[in-house]
Amino acid sequence: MTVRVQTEDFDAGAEILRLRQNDPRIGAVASFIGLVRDINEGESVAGMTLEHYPGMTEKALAAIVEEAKRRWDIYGAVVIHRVGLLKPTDQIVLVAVTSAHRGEAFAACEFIMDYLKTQAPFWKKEETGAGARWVDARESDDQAARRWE
Amino acid sequence: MTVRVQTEDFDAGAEILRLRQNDPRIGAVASFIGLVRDINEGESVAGMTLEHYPGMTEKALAAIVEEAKRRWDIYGAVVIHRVGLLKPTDQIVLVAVTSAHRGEAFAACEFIMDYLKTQAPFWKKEETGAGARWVDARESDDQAARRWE
Amino acid sequence: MVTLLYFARLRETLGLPSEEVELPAGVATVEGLTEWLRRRGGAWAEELAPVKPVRVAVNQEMAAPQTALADGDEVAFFPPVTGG
Amino acid sequence: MVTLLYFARLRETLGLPSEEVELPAGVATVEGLTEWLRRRGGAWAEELAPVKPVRVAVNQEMAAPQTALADGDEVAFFPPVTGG
Repeated sequence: MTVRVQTEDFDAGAEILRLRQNDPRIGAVASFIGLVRDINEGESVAGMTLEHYPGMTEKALAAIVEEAKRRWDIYGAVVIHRVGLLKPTDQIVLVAVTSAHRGEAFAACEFIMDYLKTQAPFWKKEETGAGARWVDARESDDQAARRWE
Repeated sequence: MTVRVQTEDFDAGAEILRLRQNDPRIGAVASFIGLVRDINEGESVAGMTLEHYPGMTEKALAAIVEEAKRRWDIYGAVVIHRVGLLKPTDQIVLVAVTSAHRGEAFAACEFIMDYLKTQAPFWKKEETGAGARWVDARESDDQAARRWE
Repeated sequence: MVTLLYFARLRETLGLPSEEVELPAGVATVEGLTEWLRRRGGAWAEELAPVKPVRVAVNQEMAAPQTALADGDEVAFFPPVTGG
Repeated sequence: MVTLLYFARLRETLGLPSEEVELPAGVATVEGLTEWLRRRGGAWAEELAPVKPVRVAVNQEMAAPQTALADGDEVAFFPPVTGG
């Protein structure tokens, strides 16, 4: 189980390869990449700054991954989340999960993303045409997380 | 929308990068890799041969991707499926889907895999300790596909 | 003439990957063609028995027992698929 | 002493990222500490008003209003999270 918070970009393909290789029990790898879009809530976005709570962030992500491991029969998982200044098309987050069968890998990967969105202490501040603004939490993200209760 | 059936291995990271890059509308990439396991139905597996129906396979995969595009607001998708001789830890299939938000990408990616498993004309023959055997279709795969009806 | 294709376990047990046949008189559907093949006996009767989960595609699209056949069609017989 | 941390919009509107304070007499919970900070008035009263969706973590774990506080704790205040 790997959790990293970093300013540098990541190589999603290399991370997935590292997670899956040399383990012949693995039949499924589900993964997710989140990217910066150039538009949000109807405003064009030139870039964003991702702030986080060092120390708590890593603990929160590790706890989410542990919970996924408790709920599903998964072999490995990697979560990488970037902080700092990002621009449209930049990678924000990678979540990848391995398991024997695809159902577990898909569920655990989506669960980790839904919980990360509502539990891990990250905050986005966008640069828009109308100035800088803190992104508001979305009700749809709370709903997505509640599906797993 | 890219659909390929090939004997060669694929570079999942490069395929995902090609699918997502330079499109600032994309906020989410969900992807799945299927791998050969060294055990199936309790028997150790030394390798497998994947047979398919050339012509129909590509059409069936393209139709599944089109159906996903009709159901969800997705921007792009790639499906690569290998045929021929494969051994444990080898990649079998890649499905990757891009969209603005993660819900659509996850759903479309899992839908494509579930339909591929039950609709696309591929057949696996495994080499086990007890000799070669054609893999039986799994009821759980039919159930997974019926979720989307 | 119609082209008949056999895949996977069916290809092996029937002993051939494909053949060309004249659409027999009175055979107008997938069901009729399957019944006609069954009358060859032996592996044909056994593998194409109604209890067997055989799938049929006509011109590379999944077909039903009532799907109509015409001269020039490509008709494929195969077991339930197991890719992915 | 307890360490208070402020993140994101709260850090900006309150004008500081952190401070060290003596746990005030009679303050034993997250709710009590929040009420005490509110009494500073101005941005404090406004940003920590009960209607605001402020989240609190104690020693880097999400806390509830009734979570107990002790000397040496790290208490963080922040808006609902928006990562991913």
